[in-house]
Amino acid sequence: MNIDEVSRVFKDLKSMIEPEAQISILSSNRLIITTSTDKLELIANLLKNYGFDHVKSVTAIDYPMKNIIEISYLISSFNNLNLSKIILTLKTLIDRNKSISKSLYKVWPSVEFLERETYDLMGVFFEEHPENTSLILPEDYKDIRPLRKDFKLIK
Amino acid sequence: MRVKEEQSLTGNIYNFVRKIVLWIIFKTPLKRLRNWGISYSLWPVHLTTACCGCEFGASSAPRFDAERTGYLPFVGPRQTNLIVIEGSLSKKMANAVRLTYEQMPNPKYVIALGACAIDLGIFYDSYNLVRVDEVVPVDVYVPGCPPRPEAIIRSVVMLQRKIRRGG
Amino acid sequence: MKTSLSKQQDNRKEIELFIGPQHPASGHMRFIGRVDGDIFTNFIPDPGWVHRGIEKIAENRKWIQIIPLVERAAILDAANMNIGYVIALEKLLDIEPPPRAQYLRTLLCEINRITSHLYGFGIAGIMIGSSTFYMWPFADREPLIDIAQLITGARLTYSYMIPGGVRRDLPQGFKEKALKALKYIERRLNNDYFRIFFDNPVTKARYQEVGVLKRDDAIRLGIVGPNLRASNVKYDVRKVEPYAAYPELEFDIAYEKEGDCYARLLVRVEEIRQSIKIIRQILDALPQGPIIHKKYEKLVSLRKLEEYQKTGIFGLPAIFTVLRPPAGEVISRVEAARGELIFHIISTGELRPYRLRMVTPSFRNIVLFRELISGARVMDFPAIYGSIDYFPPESDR
Amino acid sequence: MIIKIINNFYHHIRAILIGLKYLLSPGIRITLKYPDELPILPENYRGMLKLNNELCISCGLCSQICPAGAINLKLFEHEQTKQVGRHPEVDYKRCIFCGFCIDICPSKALELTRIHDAAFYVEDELYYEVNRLIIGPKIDPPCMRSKYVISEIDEVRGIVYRNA
Repeated sequence: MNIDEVSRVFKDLKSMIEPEAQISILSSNRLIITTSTDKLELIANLLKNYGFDHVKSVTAIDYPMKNIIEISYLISSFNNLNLSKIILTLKTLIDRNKSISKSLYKVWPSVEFLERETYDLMGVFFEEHPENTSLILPEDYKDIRPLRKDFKLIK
Repeated sequence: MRVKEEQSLTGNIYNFVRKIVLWIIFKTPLKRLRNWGISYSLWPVHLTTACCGCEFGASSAPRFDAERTGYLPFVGPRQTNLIVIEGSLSKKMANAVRLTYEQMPNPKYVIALGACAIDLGIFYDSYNLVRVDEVVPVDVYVPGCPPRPEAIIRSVVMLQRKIRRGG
Repeated sequence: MKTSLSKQQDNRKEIELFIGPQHPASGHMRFIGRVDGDIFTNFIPDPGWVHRGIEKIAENRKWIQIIPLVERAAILDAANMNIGYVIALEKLLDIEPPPRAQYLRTLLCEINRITSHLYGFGIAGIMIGSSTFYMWPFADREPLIDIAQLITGARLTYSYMIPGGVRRDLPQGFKEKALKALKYIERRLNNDYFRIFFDNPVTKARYQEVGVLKRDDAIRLGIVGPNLRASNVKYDVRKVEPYAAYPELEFDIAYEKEGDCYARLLVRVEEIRQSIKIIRQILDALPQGPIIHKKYEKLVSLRKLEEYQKTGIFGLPAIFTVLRPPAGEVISRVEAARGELIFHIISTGELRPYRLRMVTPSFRNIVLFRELISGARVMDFPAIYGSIDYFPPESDR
Repeated sequence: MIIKIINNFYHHIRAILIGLKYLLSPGIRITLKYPDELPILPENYRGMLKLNNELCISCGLCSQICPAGAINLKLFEHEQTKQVGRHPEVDYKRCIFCGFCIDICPSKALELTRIHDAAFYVEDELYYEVNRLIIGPKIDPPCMRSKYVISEIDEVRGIVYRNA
């Protein structure tokens, strides 16, 4: 993928999503969009209409010092071969104590199990997700969710 | 065997017969015959707990063919007498293993396969694993990650020897 | 008798059917299905029985120690798990391995892809009751496993790739042995397998038009790997974002149009053929040169360097125990045997990663169980499960 | 319709014939009769470890790189040479046979043995102290009449075994 095409996609997206979100180029095939939680679904819909048709990963990263959890959706395309060379990161920051976010299930059904896993291992509750129940851990798991930084492994 | 004389002469025939039968089964060459029989009909239950199951599969496949030793993976716990714990055992699965073990008829044996089963191996600080020792008693330990199919057959041969020596 | 039966039918209720966790197939996994007659009205996969917490444990390990750790997610497919992580780590360290190392990596990945698909065939065969087709692929894996063992020194868990290159060069006389094994597997695949299984009317009756996944559904659900390509989506990471030596090699994307179970098997057959083609090209065009980045070559002890020049076994330099990649965020994607594997790694410049996210292909394919088996007959379940080639430890991590 | 039936019949017969062919030709078995035939693995197979304590420089790199935390260092004095050093002990309860310790050892004190088929009755036997590590793993062949074979890759049969 040459850099021209990425910058073309970048310009398209920039005109589309600003000023609700910020977009930046990370490298020749990486774009990052940062937005707030309540605008997430809006941006996601725009991206879907542009041609990004599935989610590859939902990564939640815990920053206890800043008291936030960062959720990144890695988004790409199967249909459009030009877009499939790009991995777009849709980032949002949520409060660590409340840890409630908006589910993107209505936009991309492929997030279903990824978000459920994030709920299970990181303890982020996704509103409007069809099934916010434990997936991997035992059903009666009561402890701190293991991927949080204050969950310490015993050596 | 010490059967008291008055017991054999007076009353409690049931107890007497029971003792005689137990003596015949457990203290005479019959016991050897029984152990010999068990040792060549080990039927492990199909309970593939984790990734060492690939090598468990390979050991039953044509290259190694563990069936030659009289060992055939089978489905239901009621028809089997051996559990092979293949690799790591998660907390969720430990319950299932214990249940399976309790459903199996006596005598029953356990082989712990791989570092994860013996002492959690590379996952030594994992939050979701338990040692096999804490769940069921283990007869033979096989190191490796995963152990080679040869080692699996060796563990079966060793278990047979243990059974023939008197379990 | 008749009346009672019909009465029963009138008050017919749905029955809840639990399958597993005691080994429904390759590894354990539980399914909760609702059955009406012999048709599943609802089917819920319940994974997590092999969860070991690799993502959390990785935060507690040094960078180099994670190489064997991520392999344990799918030891059938260790080389592809390995290369995904190593590529991510190399992006952080900003180094590029020499061409010979790239070719060797590709070689091992393709061998591993073949063995992994053969394993999948074996499981698919035993699930629909064809025990011959369990035995044959499992036996035919062995020559290829022996080949991989010659390169790496282990049967399944290779830990072969390290940042900057690979650990060992090829042993002497490797090419002849590898070509023999390829010829063997090619003959078996093209003649014997088709005769006994793929062309067999029994197989076709079980697999054709069962568990159809349409193209739009596959994209909507984010399916990956052979399952996606069987639904007529030509997406292969090896073409989309070529890594290792793939840009220089010639191969086609295997795909089918129907999207049923049979198509999913045929895609794998075609992938094995393409892998054989790739391995042949690699063996012919293997470039000479070092197998490790020159930055690390100087860092090993003299004794080890001598050994490296003599036998081609490169020792790890001591700096690997205190490897500190600069802070940053990287994503790597590779095509593992079961589909696209993603590593998303956050580094803060410490001895250990801050967060390692590993999205395995089986985890993304898990939704297929619900989508394909809801509405299918009970005895289609083994056929569909076998054709998905699902590996629970890979999914649960 | 009739063509389909004939076609199906043909494929059934073909499947049976190919099955019979492999059933009846005894030359194509690839089974390694394990307890009787012991395989000799290729050089550099990553089996159990052996320590050459005279070469060990007590750097501790092996213990630092071990991904499973299976190597501990212990102060050890050799009986004859009276050499003192912190030498590694291997805990096979955890060892995953990745071979990192051998590759990182700067003085080649740790070496590979090709022993791979160990199994133990007692858990404590899996812990190899320095003394046992110097001697190396002593694993008896599983039965008295075992012979050693080398496996080779063959074009026709897949794998053949040759007496060593």
